[in-house]
Order: sequence, then C-alpha cells, then structure tokens
Amino acid sequence: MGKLLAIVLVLIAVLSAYPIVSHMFVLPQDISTHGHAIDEQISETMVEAGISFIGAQLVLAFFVWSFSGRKDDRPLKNFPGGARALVIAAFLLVGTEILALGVMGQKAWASVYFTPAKPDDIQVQAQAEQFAFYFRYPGPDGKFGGIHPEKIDEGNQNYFGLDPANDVEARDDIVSGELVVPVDREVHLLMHAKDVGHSFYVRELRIQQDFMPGLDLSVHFTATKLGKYEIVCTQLCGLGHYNMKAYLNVVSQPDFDKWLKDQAGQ
Amino acid sequence: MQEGSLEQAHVHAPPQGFIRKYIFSLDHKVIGKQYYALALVAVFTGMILSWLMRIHMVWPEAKLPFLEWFSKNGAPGGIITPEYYLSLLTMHGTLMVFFVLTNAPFAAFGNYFLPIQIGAEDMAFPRFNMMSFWTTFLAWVVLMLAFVIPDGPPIAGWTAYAPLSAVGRDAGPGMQWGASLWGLSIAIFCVGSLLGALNFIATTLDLRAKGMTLMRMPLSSWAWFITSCIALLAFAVLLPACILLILDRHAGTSFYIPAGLVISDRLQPHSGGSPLLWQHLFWFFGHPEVYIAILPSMGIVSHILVNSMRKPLLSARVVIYSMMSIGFLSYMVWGHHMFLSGMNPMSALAFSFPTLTITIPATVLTLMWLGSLYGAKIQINSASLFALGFISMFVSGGVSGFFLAQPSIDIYLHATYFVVGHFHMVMGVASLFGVFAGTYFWFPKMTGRMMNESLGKLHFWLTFVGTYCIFMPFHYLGLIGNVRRYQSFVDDFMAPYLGWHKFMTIAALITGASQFIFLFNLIYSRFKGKPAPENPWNATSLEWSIPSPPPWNNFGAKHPIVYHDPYQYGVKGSKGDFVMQDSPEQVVSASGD
Amino acid sequence: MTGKHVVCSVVGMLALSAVAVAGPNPAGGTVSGKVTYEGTPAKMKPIDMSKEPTCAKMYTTPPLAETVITGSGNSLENVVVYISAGAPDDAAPSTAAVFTQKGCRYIPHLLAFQVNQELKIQNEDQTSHNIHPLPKLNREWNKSQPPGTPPISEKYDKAEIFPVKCNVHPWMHGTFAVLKNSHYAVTGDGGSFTLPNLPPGKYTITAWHESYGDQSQEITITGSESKTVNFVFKAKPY
Amino acid sequence: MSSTTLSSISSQAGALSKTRHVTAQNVLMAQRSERYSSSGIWVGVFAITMSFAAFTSALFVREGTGDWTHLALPQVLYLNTLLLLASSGTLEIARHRLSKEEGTRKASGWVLVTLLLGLAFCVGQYRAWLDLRAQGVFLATNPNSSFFYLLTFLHALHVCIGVAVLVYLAGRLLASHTTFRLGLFRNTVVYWHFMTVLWVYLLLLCRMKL
Repeated sequence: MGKLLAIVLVLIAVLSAYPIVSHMFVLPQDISTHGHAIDEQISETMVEAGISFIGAQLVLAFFVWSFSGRKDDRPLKNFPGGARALVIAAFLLVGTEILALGVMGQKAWASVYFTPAKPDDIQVQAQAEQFAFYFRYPGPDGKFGGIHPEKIDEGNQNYFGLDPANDVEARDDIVSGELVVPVDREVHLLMHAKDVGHSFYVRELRIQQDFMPGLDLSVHFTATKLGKYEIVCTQLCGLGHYNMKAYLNVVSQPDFDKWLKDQAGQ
Repeated sequence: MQEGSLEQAHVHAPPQGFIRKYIFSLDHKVIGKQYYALALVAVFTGMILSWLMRIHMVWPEAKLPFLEWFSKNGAPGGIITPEYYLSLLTMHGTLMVFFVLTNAPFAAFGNYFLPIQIGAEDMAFPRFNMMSFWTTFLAWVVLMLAFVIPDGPPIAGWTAYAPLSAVGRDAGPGMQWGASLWGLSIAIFCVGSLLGALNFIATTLDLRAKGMTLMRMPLSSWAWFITSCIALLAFAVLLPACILLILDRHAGTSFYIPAGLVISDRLQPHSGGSPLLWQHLFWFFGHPEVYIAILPSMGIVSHILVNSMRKPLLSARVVIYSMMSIGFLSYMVWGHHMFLSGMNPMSALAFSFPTLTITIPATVLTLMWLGSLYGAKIQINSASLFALGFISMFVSGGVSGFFLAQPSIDIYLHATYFVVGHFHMVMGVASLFGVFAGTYFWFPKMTGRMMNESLGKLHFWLTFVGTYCIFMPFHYLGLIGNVRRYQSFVDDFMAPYLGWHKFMTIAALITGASQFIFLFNLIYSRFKGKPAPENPWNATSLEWSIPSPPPWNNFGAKHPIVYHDPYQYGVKGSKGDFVMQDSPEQVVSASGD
Repeated sequence: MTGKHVVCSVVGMLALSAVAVAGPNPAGGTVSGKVTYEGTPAKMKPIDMSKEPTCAKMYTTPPLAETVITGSGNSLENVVVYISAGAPDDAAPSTAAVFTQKGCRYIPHLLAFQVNQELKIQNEDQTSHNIHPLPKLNREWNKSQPPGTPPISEKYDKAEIFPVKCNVHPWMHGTFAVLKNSHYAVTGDGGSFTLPNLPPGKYTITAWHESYGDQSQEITITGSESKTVNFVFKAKPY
Repeated sequence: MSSTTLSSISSQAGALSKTRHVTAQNVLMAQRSERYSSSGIWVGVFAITMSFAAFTSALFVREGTGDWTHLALPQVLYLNTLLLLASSGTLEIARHRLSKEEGTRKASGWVLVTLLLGLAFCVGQYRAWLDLRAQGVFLATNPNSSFFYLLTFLHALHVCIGVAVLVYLAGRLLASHTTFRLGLFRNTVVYWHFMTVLWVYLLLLCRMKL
C-alpha cells in the first residue's frame, strides 16, 4: 500500500506539471506596456514553485516507497544532519527565494502604481454599477460635468447623474458602454463606483483594480495592440456579477477621433 | 447542578440522566463529539451546495426539480437563478469556513483530547464549554434559517464585503433578511469561539498533570493551544466588525456605507462610511482564520505521523516554534487580501513581505515531516495515509501561495480560480485530511470500537486522487484568467475550457459521493466495529493510557504523572518499541534534537 | 396562494359574463382624445447594449431609449389615461396582462392592468433577466428569470403606478400602471385614446406620463354621448 | 453519539466512590483551580480589550472618512465615572475583609455597596443617553453619536454582567454559604477593576475623539 502511495504521488507530480510545461494553459497575449514585467514575474515564480512542488512530492514518494511497511528490524535511521541542517536549508533556500521574488515583484508593482500618469494622457472616467460599466469622455471642453446621484435616470440613459440643464460642462460629455481608446497612448482611468464594490479586470492589459464606493481610485495604462478585449468585474457585486462586463476597443488615433465625433453627434 | 465550590467545579459528579449526559453535558468528551456531529452535518450540507454550484455551472439548463421544491424563487422550473447560485456560494463558504474548518479540527478534537492529552479531568470551565457549543449550535441554526425564509440566503459571499452586505434589501434577493441572519449567526459564532478559546488557553496553562511541562505536551495539544491563542484574537475582532455591520443594516448608522450610493434606483440614506473598514476588520480575522483551520490539522498530523513512523520527529521543538511563528505572522499579513482594494500601494509591499516570510516556517514544518520519514518504519493505515496525504496537499496548496503573496502577480491572478484552487487545497482539503486522519486515529478511543480499515483505505484513495482532480485544474484555469464567483461563463473566450469545468464537476461528484463511504464507516463502526483495546496503535501519549472510551472523569481517581517527552518511539520499552508518557520506566530520550 | 388565484379568476369570469350580458352599454358614453406635447422634448439617446451581445446582435441600429416617444403632430405615446375618480372599482378580468422581455427591452414599455389582475412576465431572450418592480404601496419583490424558466405570475392588490427595472441590464426600465377600474387606455402611435362604455356620472380623467408627470380633467357623462378630452404636456429638453 | 459502554459505567462508579475518599486530591484540586481560574479571567480580559481595541481602530478609520463632527458629552458621565471608581474601591475593601477572614458579613456589606454603585453607574449611563436623545442626537445621527452609543452601551452591558455575578456572590455571603466561591469572587474583582479602567479609557477616547 505504501508503494502504491509512492507511485500515485509521482503520477500526481508529473500529471500536475504536464499542462504547465506543455503550455496547455498560457496567459492571454499581453497588450500593455507594463505587462511583460508581470508575466516574467509569473514565469519566474512558476519555476521556483514548480521545483518546490515536484521536489517535495518526489521526496515524499521516495521516502514512503523505501520506508513504509518494513517488517525487517533494520535499525531506525535519522536524517543526516538532523533538524538543524534542514532548518538552515529552509532559511537559506526559501529566504533567498523570498528576497528574489520580493525585490523583482516590487519592480513590476512599481511599474503599475508608482509611475505617475503622463501629462498627455487621455482622461476617461469609468463608472461601475450593478451590472455594467459606463465610460465618460470629457468632450470638447475637456471638462467632466459634475455627478449628482439624485439625478441618475437609467431609463433615460443618464447613468452618471449628469445635470445638462444647469451644468454646461456636462452637456458635451460623451457616455459610452464600451471603452474606446487610441493605441499606444496612455489612458488615465478615473474609477467611480455608483453603488457597491466592483473591479476592473482586463486580462490582456494585465490590469485589475477595485472600484471602492466613496473612494475614487485611478489606474493608467497604455494599450499597444489594436483589437477588442473583454473587461470583466472581479468583485462580487450582486446577482448579475457574472454578467457584468464591457469591451475595451483599442483603435488607431484617427479612428478614435472619428468615434468621438460620432458620439458627440448623437 | 451540584453545589461544589468553584475550587472543585471541574471535579463534577458523574452526569445523571440523558439530558445531562448527552445534551447539556459538561463533559468535554461529549461536547467534543457534539462539535464533531455539528461539523459533520455542516460539511455534508456544504458539499451538496458545492455540487449544485458545479452542476449549474457546466449544465446551466439542467433542471433540478427537488431544488424547485426546496426553493421556488431560487430555482423556478428547477433552473438555478443567478442570485440563488450566489446564495449557494455564500452558504457553502460560510458553512465550510466557520462550521467545518473551525469546528472539526479545533473545537471537536481539541475539546475531546486536549484535556486528556495533558492529563486533566475536564476543561477549566465546563459550563463555559457547554455554553460555547450551544452558542455555536445556535449560530448554525440562525444561519440555516436563511434557507427557509422567503427572502432566501444572502448573496454577498462568505466575505460579505460592504457596502453590498450593509445596504439591505436594495442589494438584491437575500440581502434584506438573509444577510441579517448571516451577520447575526457570525456574531453568535464569535461569542461561542471566544468562550471556547478562553477555555482551551486556561486549561492548557493550568490543568496540566504533574510532570506535564509545556514542552512535554503532544504536538496536537500544542497546535490546539496556539490555535486558541489565534482564535481569541481573531474572533475578538470579527465580533465588533459584525456588530457594526448589523448596526449599519438595521440602525441606520454609516460605518461601512459612504454617501451618494444609488442602488436599485434608490439613493441610499447614508454618508461617510468606509467600505475599506470592513475589509480591514474582516481580513484581520480572515487571514488568521486560515491558520485556525490548518494549525490543528498540522498538530494532529504530526501526532499521528510520529506514531505511524515508530520514531520521534527530528525535532518536536522546531515544529512547535514553526507553528508559533506561523500563528504570530498570520496577524501581519491580512492586507494581502486587499492588494487591489485601493490601499496605499506602499502598504501592499509592506504586507507582501511578511506573507512571503510565512513560507519559511511552513517549509521548515514540511521538511521536519519529510526528514522524519527518512529511515522510519512507516505503518500504513487509514490514519497514516491521510496524514501523508496531508503533507502532499499542504505542499501543493502552499506553493501557489508564492504567486498570490506577490502584489504584482496578484494584479493578474486576484479573484481568479487560481485563488480558489489555492485556498481550497491548503485551507480546505489539507485541514480536512487532518480531520480524517484524526478520526481514523482516535475513533477507537472515542467510541471503543475500531473503524473499518478497508473502507477507510478506499475512502482515502478516492478522496486523495479526487481532490487533486478537482483542484489542480482550478490553478490552470486561474492562469488563463478564469474569474471566480461566476454562475456561468457568458464570455466567449471561456468556451474552449468548459471541458475542464465538466471534468472538475464530475470529479467533484465522485469525490463527494465517496465521502458517504466515510459516513457509512463512521456509523457502521460505531455500532458494529470490532471492540478497540486501550491502546490499539501502541501510542505513547496519555489518551492511550485510559480505557476506550474513557470514563466520565478521564483518569478515574488517579492523577497521571508524566515522566517523558510525548514521543518515546523506537526505544526499548517494556511494552514494545515505545514508552508511554506516564510510565515511570527509564528510557534514553530518543527525541531528535 | 393557488386557492386565492382560483377565487380571483372566478370573480374575474363573473365580471366578464356580467359585461357580456350588458354588452356594449347603449346608455354608455365614450371619452376620446389626443395627448400632445408643447416645447422641445429631450432627444432620445441610442441604447448601448454592447455588454449583452446576445441582445445587441438583434438590432441593426441600436434602439433608442423609450422614456419619451413622440409621433406626428406632437403626439405623445406611452401615456396612460384612466379614470382616477368617479368610477366604481371593477373586478379584475380573468385574462392575464403579459409583460415580455425581448431584445433586452420591455414589451410593452408601459403595461397597464387592473388590481388583482394576473400579471404574466416572460423572458424570450437567451440571457437571464431580472424583474425588479419598485412599488411604494404594494409588496416589493425582485426575481431573476433565466432563459427556459416558466413565466413569472404575480398580482398587485393596490392601485399604483411605479417603475420596473432589470437589475442585470441597467437600460431596461418600464412602467406598471395598476388601476382600479377597467376604464383606461395607453396612447399609441398618434397619441390618441378612447374610453368606451362609461355609464352616466361625473369622472376625473387622469393622464400620466413617465417623465412629464400627470394631468387631470373633470368630465360629466349624461347619456350615450361621446366627448373629447385632450391633454397637453410640457416637454423638457433635458 | 453516546460515549457510554458497560465498562465505562462501572469505572465511573468505581471512580466516584474513590473521589469521595481521596481528600488530598481535592486539596490539590483547590490549589490548581485557584490558579486556573485566575489565568482564565486574564485571558477573558485580554479578549475584551481586543474587541474594544478593534472598535477604537474602527473609530480612527471612520474619523478619516468625512462627515466627522463633534459630540458634546453629557455632564452626567463624569458623575458616573466617580461612581464606578468608588465601586472599585468598595470592592477592594470587601476583598480585603474576606482575605483577612473577618466574618463574611462585613464583606457582604461592601459587596452590596459595590453592586449598588455599579447599578447606579448603569442608570447614570442610561441618563446620559436620555440627555442626548433630548438634544435630538440618536444612534444614527452622525458617526460620533453612533460610536458613543455603541461603546457606552457595550461597556454598560459588561458592567451589568459584573453586577449579576456580584448579586450571586452577595447572596452566597449573606447565606454565609459553607462553600463560598472564593475563586469566582477574586475573578470578579479583577473583572470589575478592568471595567473601571476600560471605562476611564472610553471616557478619554470619547472626550478626545467624539
């Protein structure tokens, strides 16, 4: 029975590793300027974690294979070096591992959170609500109209609670259900939650950030590849959570300008 | 009951009558079994909920008539609605985390064996002990009520993030009364756990038998002691969090709810609250809770491994210190659940390092177990199989922690199936393996009958392979960005992976079904199992020095005197290759260090 | 529940037969008219359904919002005209009022029906909808309706006009007008309405519009005459 | 899940008959329980401290998130503080009397005084709430009032528990019960003093923050 356990352990180690090493599951393409740092971080960690995982399972299997169900009275042996050696090993190996990961990870994290948005970036306000995203562009005047929660009227497409009657800045604001951005231009996303907590997740952008009600956060990113990508909510926000999504549409600068014009026309 | 002065409160007379003996019993052994029974009910409920979720996820059109009968709004025409899926999810999480992973390894086994292992007649405060169980039971009843009220169970997940959990009716079905029951239930649960933890600590500190120094306590007792210290702190923080939540829901206060929220077209009458406050308070409890679930299993597994290895651990001290440092570190890392919640990005790094640091004591523990296996004479039985399986599970679930501990990677993996796979393996399955091991190991002591070995082994193989089949794919799917807590995958890009989800669902059904083998084994062996001797495993600790099952006052009139470290295996003893803790015979200490 | 249901439908049938016996009341008067607006109404914006492809692909050009629908000659649609005072309460008809979700829109946008009349809500889309009426006097409920589930059957026991929304699709907003008696009409294309078979008496006729509020007029019916009542709403540009 | 089998029943009987005789053991028990009960109360004190620490940190966080105002504390609170301080004093006296083995009667008097002072404190707190209500300040009026009502109520609740135990103990004393639960009494003393300290802390917190 012990031998069987050893075999099963080996099988588990091998079969668990297979889908990874055979690239059965690869991250979706990275369309951001910072994403590569995260991807490298993941693959680095994958190597270290993979080695520890397979190593531990194999050692366990080996020991179980050779030391289980022994009827003979060979004397008990102790692990050479005993506890002290193992503790030191753990501290050295894992310690260095941690330092390595920690330091490198810091870089990747910094590239997202510690570098300020460029001055020439495009400001877009994203509002998350049950259960959709809406995006607001300041329009020609470059200013966002104020938000008046009591004015929100979704049946009338007023998702942000704008007050065009009294607020001139709001009149030319462009509201869209999909996030259209020009390629290779930094986008500064101002995040506003209308009701409860939500999250903004674009796999290809390697961006995920919560919407925190009462606390307007922001992220900035630069999309480098044209195309349509899915934006999903990753913070449980109620019954329609699974259906809360939108699309990120990365277009060329001219197309973007044209799109803005069309929207303003409506 | 009896008018004994407090000085002898725990020297209670043998309980008389059914009620006193089995319902409102002061006997820590009965209370331990009561906790175990409650956990058993909860775990099967939770498992069936997970079945329903998995089935609905891969076969959305599947009609489940019995479910329509159970909840007409939840499953009209037998088809699970999105909100009912979230209800199932919430209840699954809550039942499993609180009523299974906290109750079974800690409260159940701890209550039964902590006093015996340290040579005490009972817990320090038997009445508190009884109260703590019945409070927990009440918490369970309150939670279960959510299933039967028209409003239905809450849909905010077991983490109940504010403001979703705090605004009430407008947040959706189940959030008017279901969520209130949830909050109330958790608050009550906190009280019960605090009483329990208090009892465990006092008992360990003061009721140890003569000669039972702290360092001579079995590792399981150590684990329960450390865990109770963690629990005392954790639940003392969760309780206030729940009180604030209930006030926000019903008293119109604004602790968690900021101004200007419009939910279901209604402007919420609140202002100035902070949703982050809930997250901080909750995770300050929530992360230590992970260790409340896993530490007792570590102790139990060490306790059982040593016995089945027939040789002491390389160093029991190192194991104890590792468990201590894990418990200590667990209070400095709660922020790693909130990397993306809008905390100061700096604090993310501050939380990341202690999180990574926890891997050191965890690795030390693993190496202690592995290293001790070297050159041992491993006896393979259901208990030791699950103990060995625990090591494998713990490693598998642990390594994925490497990823999630790093904020940069968390940007991509946060709230994906990777996380779900991670905590199910390391917190859920691993600590349940500890519970299984403990059950197969201690059942003879608790009932006086042996469990059926072949059924036990069958149960192990199905569970061990099954859980890997279920939870390994979680990690893979997480890597491709499969978002958690979705009742169905409307996104096109998930289509190619639905095959994997089907595979996981089928694995879950089979693995779950095999748990009924265990249930049958429990019930069958309880009545028909072959009678158990006093010390079936040739074990050394005190619980094996008394009859199976133990008398009402554990050690009868004699008070055990302890002469040795807990694990005198692989020595020349009068009874064989071991010397029991309370046997005066001299042995060369065989401890590893 | 079902018992009550049966009773209601029986009552309904009796009412129906009564009407049948009476037939088109010879002595009954008829009130008809037209609902119009003055000023410039807000321009209806196209609905962005990009988040729900299954619905979006059902339209070649995105549909417009339906809060204010105007027709030729400043006529105003989706106005419910009913008798708010003067008429006795009628028993609910046995036929159910049907509310359909199709292409992520409500059909009709404004559904008028009577107190205790059966309300049947069905989902013809391939996606889950969520029906969340927001009444003030009646009992509030909030149910989801995945594709393939049976129609939802509900009743309202108090007269009230209130919005209904889909929590999953924010743009989906409609109106339930729960009315005391059977004398009501909802203006369609052209903004005209007719209230037939009014027995002699003094009535208050009310016209209600989703975003322009309501107006009332007194009218007296003395015999089998037909009178004309027109309503003019002030349109707001925003 | 029954735990009883024939063997264990017989052993229970045997054990029972034994315990009656082994008096040395009971003495041992006595010493032990004194120790355990004492560490028990300290663990409890720690737990309560932790929860109020949690409330405090919640208060600090909440202070930072807007609409924080000012709350004029009712004057009666200071009187209540004196009452509670006094009660701690009287309880000390009671403890002193008991340890000096002067008949339990005297001690019981002081215990009674203590629990009356404790009750007076609770009534005083209730009075404070009435004052606030009179000013139209309710639980949900603003965050400050929310925290004030919450903290004072929870503390008063703990004091009431203490009072209940004192009532029980006073009863024991007056009946000059053969087995007066000294351990319980000492724990109650610790608990009571802790309540006083906790209240002083809460008062300062409210003064400075609310």
